Amino acid sequence: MDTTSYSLEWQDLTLWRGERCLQQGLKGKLASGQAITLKGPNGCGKTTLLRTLCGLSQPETGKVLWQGKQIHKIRNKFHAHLAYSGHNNGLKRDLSTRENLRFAARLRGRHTNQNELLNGLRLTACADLPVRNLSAGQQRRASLALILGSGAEFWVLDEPFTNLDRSGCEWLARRCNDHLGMGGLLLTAGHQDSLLNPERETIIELAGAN
Amino acid sequence: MLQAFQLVISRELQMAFRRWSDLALPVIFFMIVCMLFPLAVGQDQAILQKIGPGAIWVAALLATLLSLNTLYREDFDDGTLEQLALSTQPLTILLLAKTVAHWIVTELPLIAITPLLTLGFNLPAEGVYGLMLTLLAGTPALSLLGSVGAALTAGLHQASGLIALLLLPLTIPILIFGARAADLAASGQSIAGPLYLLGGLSVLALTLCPFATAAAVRVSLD
Amino acid sequence: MNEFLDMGGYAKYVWSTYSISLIVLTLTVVLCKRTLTNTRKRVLRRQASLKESQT
Amino acid sequence: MWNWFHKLASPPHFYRIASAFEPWLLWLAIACMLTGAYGGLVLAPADHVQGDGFRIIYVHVPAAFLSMFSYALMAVASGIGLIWRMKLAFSVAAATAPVGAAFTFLALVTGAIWGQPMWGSYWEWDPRLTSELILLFLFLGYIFLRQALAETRQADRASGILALVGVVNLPIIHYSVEWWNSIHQGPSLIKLEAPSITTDMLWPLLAMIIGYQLLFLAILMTSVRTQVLQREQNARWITEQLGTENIHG
Repeated sequence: MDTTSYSLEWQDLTLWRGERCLQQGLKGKLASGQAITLKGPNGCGKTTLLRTLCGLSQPETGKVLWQGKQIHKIRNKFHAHLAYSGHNNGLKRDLSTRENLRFAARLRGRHTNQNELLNGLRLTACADLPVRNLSAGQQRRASLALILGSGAEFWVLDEPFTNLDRSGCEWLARRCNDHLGMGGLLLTAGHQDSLLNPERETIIELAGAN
Repeated sequence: MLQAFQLVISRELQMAFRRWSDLALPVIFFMIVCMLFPLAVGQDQAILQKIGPGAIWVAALLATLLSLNTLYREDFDDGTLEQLALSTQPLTILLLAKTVAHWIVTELPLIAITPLLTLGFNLPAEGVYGLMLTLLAGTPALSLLGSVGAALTAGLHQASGLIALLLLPLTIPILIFGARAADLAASGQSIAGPLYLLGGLSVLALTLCPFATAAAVRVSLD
Repeated sequence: MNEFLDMGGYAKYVWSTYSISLIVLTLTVVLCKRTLTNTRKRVLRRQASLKESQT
Repeated sequence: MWNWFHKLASPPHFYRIASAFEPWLLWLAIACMLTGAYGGLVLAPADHVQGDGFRIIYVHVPAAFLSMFSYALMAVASGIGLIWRMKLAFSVAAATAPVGAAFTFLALVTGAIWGQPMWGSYWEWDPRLTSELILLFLFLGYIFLRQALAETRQADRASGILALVGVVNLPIIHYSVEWWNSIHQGPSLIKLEAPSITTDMLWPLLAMIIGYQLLFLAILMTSVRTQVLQREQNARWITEQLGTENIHG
């Protein structure tokens, strides 16, 4: 993780689902070392906003800028710094965790030391089992291993603390704080009260769509 | 870029061989469809010889359609399609790799098994190589067009009928030239004309379809 | 007049094509107009109910 | 010129223009078709080869032309929608599909019926009729894909891609069907060539084509307004627009 400072900015985003307008005129900025947690009732567009800021979905109006440039113009450069973990965990169910991690790392051209990562997530025991046989908590931790192994500066986690036990949550909160400490950016959506340290984190409350 | 291309292909092949039942399904379907024709039309050798090449091509087309349902649906459900869309490599190349892997996994076994089926239609032995050649030249276009159809319906859960409706009108030129070339092969004449047209269609599909597939996947992920 | 109707022996074909065309075209026009009025009614009803829920 | 195009592209503006033009287009279309039909059925002399049977051309050719035109329009509108992300372009594409399918069906039926006096059977796999049949399936594929995707934005963009892939394939399909027909050509049948057209046979045909085109535009205006209404339900301009229409609606 180099030390240049990164920034993500979005201006007057309008988010739609079907005929319903979820959010209007959203504006915000995320700089290095900062975290933003989105809170709000179900169906208010948290996930849609996360996916829009990653470039997965197109906003109805408005722009999303990474380092001042629109993300759909600099897609590959932007994705080099991005790691996204959505509701489904992004792992092939027939391959083992180790094979999934190796594929993801080599796709990004990185050679992470997997054992240290797997030990941290207490997954070494079941690392060679197909993901299909892992429990929901283990699958969640395996998908978090994807994020940690990616070495990306900008983490986007959609409800990271679901299916995690107490020790898992603390472990993840510690790693997130280290990430922020090293100048990384973090964007999460979730319901539990956040375990991140307060002074780096801003909480955005999204109003429920009418 | 090339490394990512090989990476995706090797992962797809690794996955396919791990679940060989999905591998065998299109081939078995292909054999069954080819077996139906003699049962429906009767053993009259003259008729069977006449409809043989065409029947084999129709069966190959239907077997491809069958295997397209799960091409992107699984990746859409388990989130790997999102990871591919958010990777540093261009999505077009990665999806082309997936389509090539689909072609290897589904079409090559079909081509490998055609000699067995030509016995069923009592086609002359020397016609078999020509028939396999036409399948070799035509099936890439089927897979590429099929991947566009599969990407368009990745988000839908019971879309097998829809994919067939979307694709069949588009694959008609391939079927016409393929069946015609196979017919010439079976009757021992030179198959150069339609074979070149078939190859041309495959090259055209190779240049245009990956971009349509990437755009369709981005729409399905929206 | 009936010589005109006979259409030189092709009466059956000529008049069938013309009548089918007339039917299909008028049907399309009528259906499109009706869907427009239905949609307009539906949107108006939705807007009215929306206004009540806000006031 | 550019701001005129941009102005037209704003849904409220287009909605008002559409509702204003639609009655004129409709009546003009009906007038053209009536004169065309009168000219074709009464004034034009019988063809020396096909006798009066050739009068079906006045109904078949305009429908066939419109079926091609509507698919091309749908593809162009989808292309504009995908490239410049213009919602109105998607509304036009969505509105064109069912109307295009209706015209294709019409071309198919009139062509088949014309086949009977010409070749002795309703379906002779004539390359043009086969292309019309495939075009009908392309339209149905577009319409069913649009129905299957619940979200309008996704449906617009996905069916737009299908329309573009389809329009690239259309000439290839037509060529391959022509080529296929020339291979399996039975004894040389009298082709469905347009009979030697004399001017007093020709002007009714032109009148009918213009009439069909105007009718297509009139129907299009109505169905685009429906699409715009569906898409802009929450926009404020809808309320006053419908309000004013209600008064003298």
